[in-house]
Amino acid sequence: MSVEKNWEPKIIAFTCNWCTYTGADLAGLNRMKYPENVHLVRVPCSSRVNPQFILRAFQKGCDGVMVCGCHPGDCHYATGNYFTRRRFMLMKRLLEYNGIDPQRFQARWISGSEAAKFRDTMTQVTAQIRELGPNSKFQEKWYQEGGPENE
Amino acid sequence: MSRTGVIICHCGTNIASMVDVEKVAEEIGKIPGVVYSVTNKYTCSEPGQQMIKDAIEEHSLDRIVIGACTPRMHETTFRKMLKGTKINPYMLEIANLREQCAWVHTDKEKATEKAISLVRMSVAKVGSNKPLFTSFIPIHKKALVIGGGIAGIQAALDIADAGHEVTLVEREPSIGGKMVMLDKTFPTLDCSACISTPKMVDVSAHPNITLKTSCEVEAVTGYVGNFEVTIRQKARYVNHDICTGCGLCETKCPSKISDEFNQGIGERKAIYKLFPQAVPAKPVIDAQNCRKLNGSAKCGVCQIVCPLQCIDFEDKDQLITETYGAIVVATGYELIDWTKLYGEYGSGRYADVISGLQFERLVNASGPTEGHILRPSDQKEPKDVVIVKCVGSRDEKKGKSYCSRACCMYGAKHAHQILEKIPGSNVYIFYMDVRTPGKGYEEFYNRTREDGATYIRGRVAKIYKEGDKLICTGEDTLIGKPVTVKADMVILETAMVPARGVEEIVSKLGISMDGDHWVQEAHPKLRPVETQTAGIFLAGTCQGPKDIPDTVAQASAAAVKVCGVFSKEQMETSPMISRVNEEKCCGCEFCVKCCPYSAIAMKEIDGREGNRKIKRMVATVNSGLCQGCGACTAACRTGAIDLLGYTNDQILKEVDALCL
Amino acid sequence: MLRYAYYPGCSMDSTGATYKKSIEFVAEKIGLDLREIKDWNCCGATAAHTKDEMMALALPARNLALAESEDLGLDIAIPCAACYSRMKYSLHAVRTDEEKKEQIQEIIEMPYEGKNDVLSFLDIFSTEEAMEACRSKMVRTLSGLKVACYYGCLLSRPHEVTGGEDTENPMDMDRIVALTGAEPVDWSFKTECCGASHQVDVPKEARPLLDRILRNAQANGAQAIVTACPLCNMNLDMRQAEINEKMEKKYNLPVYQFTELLAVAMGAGAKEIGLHKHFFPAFELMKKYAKRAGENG
Amino acid sequence: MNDTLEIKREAQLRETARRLLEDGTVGYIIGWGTTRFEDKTAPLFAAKPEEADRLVWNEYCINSLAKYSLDDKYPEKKIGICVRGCDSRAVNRLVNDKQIERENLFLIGMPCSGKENSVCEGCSHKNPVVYDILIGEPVEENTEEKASAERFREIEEFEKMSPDERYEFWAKQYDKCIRCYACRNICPACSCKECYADQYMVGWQGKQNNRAESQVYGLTRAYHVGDRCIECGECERVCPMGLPIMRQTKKMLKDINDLFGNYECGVESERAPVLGEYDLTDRDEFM
Amino acid sequence: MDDCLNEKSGKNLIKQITRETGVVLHDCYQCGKCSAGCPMAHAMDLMPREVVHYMQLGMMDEVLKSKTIWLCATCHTCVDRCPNDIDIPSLMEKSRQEAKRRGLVAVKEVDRFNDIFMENVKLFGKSQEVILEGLYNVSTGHFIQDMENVPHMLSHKLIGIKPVMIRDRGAVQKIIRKTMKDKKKK
Repeated sequence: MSVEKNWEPKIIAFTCNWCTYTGADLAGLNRMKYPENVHLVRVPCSSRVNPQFILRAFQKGCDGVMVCGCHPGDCHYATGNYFTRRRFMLMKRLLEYNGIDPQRFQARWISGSEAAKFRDTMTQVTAQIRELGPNSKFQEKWYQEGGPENE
Repeated sequence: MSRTGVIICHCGTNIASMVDVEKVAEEIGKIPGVVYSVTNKYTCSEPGQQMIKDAIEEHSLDRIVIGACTPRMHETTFRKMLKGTKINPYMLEIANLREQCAWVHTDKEKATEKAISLVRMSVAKVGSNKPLFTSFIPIHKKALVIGGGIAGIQAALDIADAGHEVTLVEREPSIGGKMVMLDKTFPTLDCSACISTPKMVDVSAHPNITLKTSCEVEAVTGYVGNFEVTIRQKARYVNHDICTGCGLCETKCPSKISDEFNQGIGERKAIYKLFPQAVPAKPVIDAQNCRKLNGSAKCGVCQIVCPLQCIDFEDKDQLITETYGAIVVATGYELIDWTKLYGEYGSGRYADVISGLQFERLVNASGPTEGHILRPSDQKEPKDVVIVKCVGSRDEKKGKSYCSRACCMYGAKHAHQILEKIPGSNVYIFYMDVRTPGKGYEEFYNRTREDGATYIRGRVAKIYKEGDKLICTGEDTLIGKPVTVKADMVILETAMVPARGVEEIVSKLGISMDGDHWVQEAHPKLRPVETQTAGIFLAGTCQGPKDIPDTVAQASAAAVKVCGVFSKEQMETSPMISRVNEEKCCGCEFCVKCCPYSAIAMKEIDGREGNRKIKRMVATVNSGLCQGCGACTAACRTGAIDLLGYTNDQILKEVDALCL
Repeated sequence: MLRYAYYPGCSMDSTGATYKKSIEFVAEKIGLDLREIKDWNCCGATAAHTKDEMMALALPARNLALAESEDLGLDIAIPCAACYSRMKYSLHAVRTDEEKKEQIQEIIEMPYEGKNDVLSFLDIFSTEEAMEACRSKMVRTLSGLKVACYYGCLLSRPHEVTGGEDTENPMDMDRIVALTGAEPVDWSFKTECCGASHQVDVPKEARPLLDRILRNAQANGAQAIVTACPLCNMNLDMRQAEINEKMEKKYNLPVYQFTELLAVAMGAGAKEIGLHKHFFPAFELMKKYAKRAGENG
Repeated sequence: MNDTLEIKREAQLRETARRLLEDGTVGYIIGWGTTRFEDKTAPLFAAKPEEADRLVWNEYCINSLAKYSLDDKYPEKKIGICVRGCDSRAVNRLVNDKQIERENLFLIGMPCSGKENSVCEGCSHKNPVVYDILIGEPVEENTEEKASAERFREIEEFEKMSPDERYEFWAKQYDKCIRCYACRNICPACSCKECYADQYMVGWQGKQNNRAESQVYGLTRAYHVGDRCIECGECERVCPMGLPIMRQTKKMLKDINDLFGNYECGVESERAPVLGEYDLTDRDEFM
Repeated sequence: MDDCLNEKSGKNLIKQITRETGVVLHDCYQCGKCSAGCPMAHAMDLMPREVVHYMQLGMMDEVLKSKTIWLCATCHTCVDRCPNDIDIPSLMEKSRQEAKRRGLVAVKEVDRFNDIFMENVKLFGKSQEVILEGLYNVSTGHFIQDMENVPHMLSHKLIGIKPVMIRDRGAVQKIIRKTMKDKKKK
């Protein structure tokens, strides 16, 4: 697949309302700058994120996917992110096993006060994915644009 | 087809300076189903809100998307606004164009592109929104306090003073707990009984407080506002309705038993009051040790001497069930049983090696020695006393890994009391660290050293007897040499551990404990008196070791929390909670395992299999308990359990919309 | 059935000779069947583990493997605390550490699975069966004789290895000795170290260890000390006179093995079990207290 | 296979089955029966005592039988099921997932020294882990070394490839997939009333038959059963297109073992799947 | 600036020792219960607690030079009572072996005794008390030590002059050779 001109990575981040989403708001309040490529989906808790959402995001054309929540021990719902941790440690490995580059799916703990960490993480992840180029793996667009004939 | 209205807010220039809001409105207006797409200078202002209300009427909108500041700022504002319209308040989504777009980006073109994406995601999501309705739970304005120590007493009094009914349950025959056993309290050295017994009397006299001693919680069901609690009133064998507490029975009773209130120093009778100032000031019979009740003799002397015929040997346990709106757990602590753990300190073989609580009784004017410090073995006044701190605390191998927090201070207090009461005495305190974080605490520690206490930094390795002396060996780690003290008496300042039976209470209440069995608070910093279960609060040492000031403070805090619950007639529950699709649910119970609030239970429903009617199990969510985290939804492989407001469908739509 | 594989240990042939005699006497009386392991070797005692951990595990393991190869399914009885401790270490390693097990097997060039237990003589005598057998064979009583039962460090520590009872105040020997009518005193140095080989290599520094033990025993009213190990016994017995002389003390505490007390109570003659062979005179005290059972005074 | 021993076992099985049917202990028995091919057997439902003799026991008894019990969750009488090691773990799996009640089943334990099936090579439980009656003597288990060496050998080798090579491999595989869902239907860890893939209200899974949709299905299936897989290999055996499906689930299992300690599903009936629990000390790599 | 704590050279050795013994040094909070209960503490130049502290700080030279590591009687009283389960005897053991390798034997007598003991075992398969004592006295120059007890022993046949040996001395020698060879390789 040829790289489109003016291609910009599309990154989706599932963020918990109490920590990372708040941290992102704080980054805004402090006028911190990070790339426009990151789009947040607000969920109550990182444990709300069904690993199937990740597959869907890749399928529909995201170049990078993130799941962010409170640090373990700080979950607003006490134990949610312990489940998150288990689920995505496994999912991440399964994705990599199926050929997804490790950088394309990442999970991070970012608290409500870690605006700088939020900015740095998003900047860094965007750069990594820009480096990797557009993702075609798992993407249905690949089919719509001709499928196997592309190869 | 849905009719979505979209309002893109300028937020003054906050958004408009970095995002081409007009372009956003224009682009969004092209999405099928969006019938109204405009911009507004200040959407959250009164005119802004009015504009939305008007648009709803004018364009027959059935859902709204607002591109503005973070939803954490004005989501509630706009939901309130929608309450006055024909649209359900939950038919609203907010795209975060300020904090997560305009403020953090520098390229206007790209920021505008991103803003379009964000609003498109919200438009996609709102398309799947469903009207949600808050439900109301009636609040039963009566509180249950479990445990009648100083924490329970304080909490009960505070709640009662606020005008609510309280039931205080205590398993012992009297309230008072550990505090009433103490002689003096640090650092002010006021008499413990003098400050705690008036509170006990207040409890018994308070019109809003029902005191239930010799009672235990048997079962708890329900949820905040509506806990059904069954309480077991243990047989007392004395009719407290008639008894005047004259005490005649007690003097005549022939059975003598080791006195637990005095920590085994001294004896009590089988019919007894826990201590002289007990509340209620009426005796009970200890069935295990009563000659008549345990069948070892005919006896019945108490029955014969009682002038009012209060003794009832036929008395039975009774179960009482009542409804409470909130529960305060104040089950307290006890001291670790060092005799089972520390062979090097003699495993309890030496009578003069005693615990701190035993010393409190020895030095207490109402104790077995009437306040004279006499060593238990021969009733002689000790001249050289060794105090050993951290026995069972900070000892991962034999005891507990944590610091018990109060021992440094009461160790200093014991030293002070000995030096004051026994002229010419010497006190040696073996310590590892002296921890005095509290008002006036460091000063008190200094004073104890001025009094003449010798502090030796090191743990005692062994205590043994030679003649009538107890030889204590330790290392003074500051000089790096082993030291030996010949003592007449040794006081071990032992670790606090949760009161016996806390495990049962915790499981009955459906709350959790930490690894050391202290009751788990909802959040260590921000919700220290709450539990994971709404309506159940914590007071005092059941949550972790603490001293009296902290205990009382936490008890009052718990009382305020209870009053908070009681401040409304009904409680509104968030409608954004999990819901089970019973048709799809296969009953695997996987969601139950993931729920931090025990909000999911299994229930039996009618079903069909082929042409047979059968009963099958499905999950069901308790709306009083569910807090809407959604952990269950990601655990459900079928997708039978879903989180209202953040449904699988809604989130997938958002994902899809981003990728258009 | 009181049948065990038997590892006597090197001391049994020399300084432990009196211990050996009393064991033989008591074993005969109560039908204790001890089958000596063929061609056993030194366990390495306190020296091997200062050289190398694997050596200290392999030396005892050879004996245990020999016992296992005879395939009698018998637990191994050990009269010496030091040997017992070393054997327990080997057994513990083989049972809990697969890697070490393989290494040990490779070094001793024998299979060894750690099937059988390693037991001290206190373990053996404190079983219900042995206690009952002893009780039925008592013909004398040592009533009135106050003794301090000294266990030493190696029988009880470290707890994970020995799995023994209380490491500070064990009671097995006290219970066994009480069978003879003698009265074990409550004292506090039951498991304190006697210095072991340090009594040979750094005697001046090690003497206070013996002094403390003797002192506490005497202070708590003991007239004699009872041990369950040839090494502890030798240290307390052979060096008591030396302590009295060099540290200016006046200890008068004959030192017996617990099996000697049992033997006397079962009717053994003093010569028969070698009571006169003790360094510190032990015969007179025993003579004073040993009475025919049922005899008054 | 030791023929005489297994022939004897077959006779014992028939005898036991007849007795169980005669005395009414069970309503019917699910076992294996002959087909018109000599080297194939098919599941057999024997409801009458005289049908007991149609049960066979040989190296072609490959089909997993446990899941048939789901078709009759509320039986009037107990269902007799022949269980090998893997089948017994399947039963535990279904019981743990509350899909069947153990009391409704009568398990006829069949010690199994391996079938004409490659998955049997590194089998760690040849003897049933749970049963009501055991037919004949237990067989010797594989050594732990052998079982564990075999278990993830393929996965480890596969992991050595580059991401692109791995993607290429799987993409080719999923191009073959016809989404017949046979792998799901046979799997004892798949027990939903309505599989996510069959739902149309929430668009979890597109219905088109193309690479991307098949990949989503493949990974979702692996994730769904990963912490419940009993390693029977039925998914792979029934796949008409020959996809190496076990390699996905085994990858999940391997990671679970690496991350959360030794884990074998269905061996203990009480143990919850690892994703239904957590440990405060779990590794944290999302810092 | 040799005294800088952060430049102490013992860190690698300490890492190796803690790995081999499984001791978690930072668990120790220096309460001194070990030293207080140690029967040999009175003769030690470093308290057992101090040995742990030196190791926490990376100051291994001080430990290796100390008498303490040689005086430890391995009675395990310290670890039995330790609130943090620090296996001090094992630390002493490993330090002793390392000290010997570096020729830093602070208490020669202890080392001599152990050497002679093992020589003895190597030779006969069993230990021979009289030979052991004799050789030890000769090698250390303490000729008369314990000699007052010898006549008693001889007269009561508590000791014999003829050594008692095991048959398969080769087996024992092999064990010692194999394990010591291992030692040198490291």
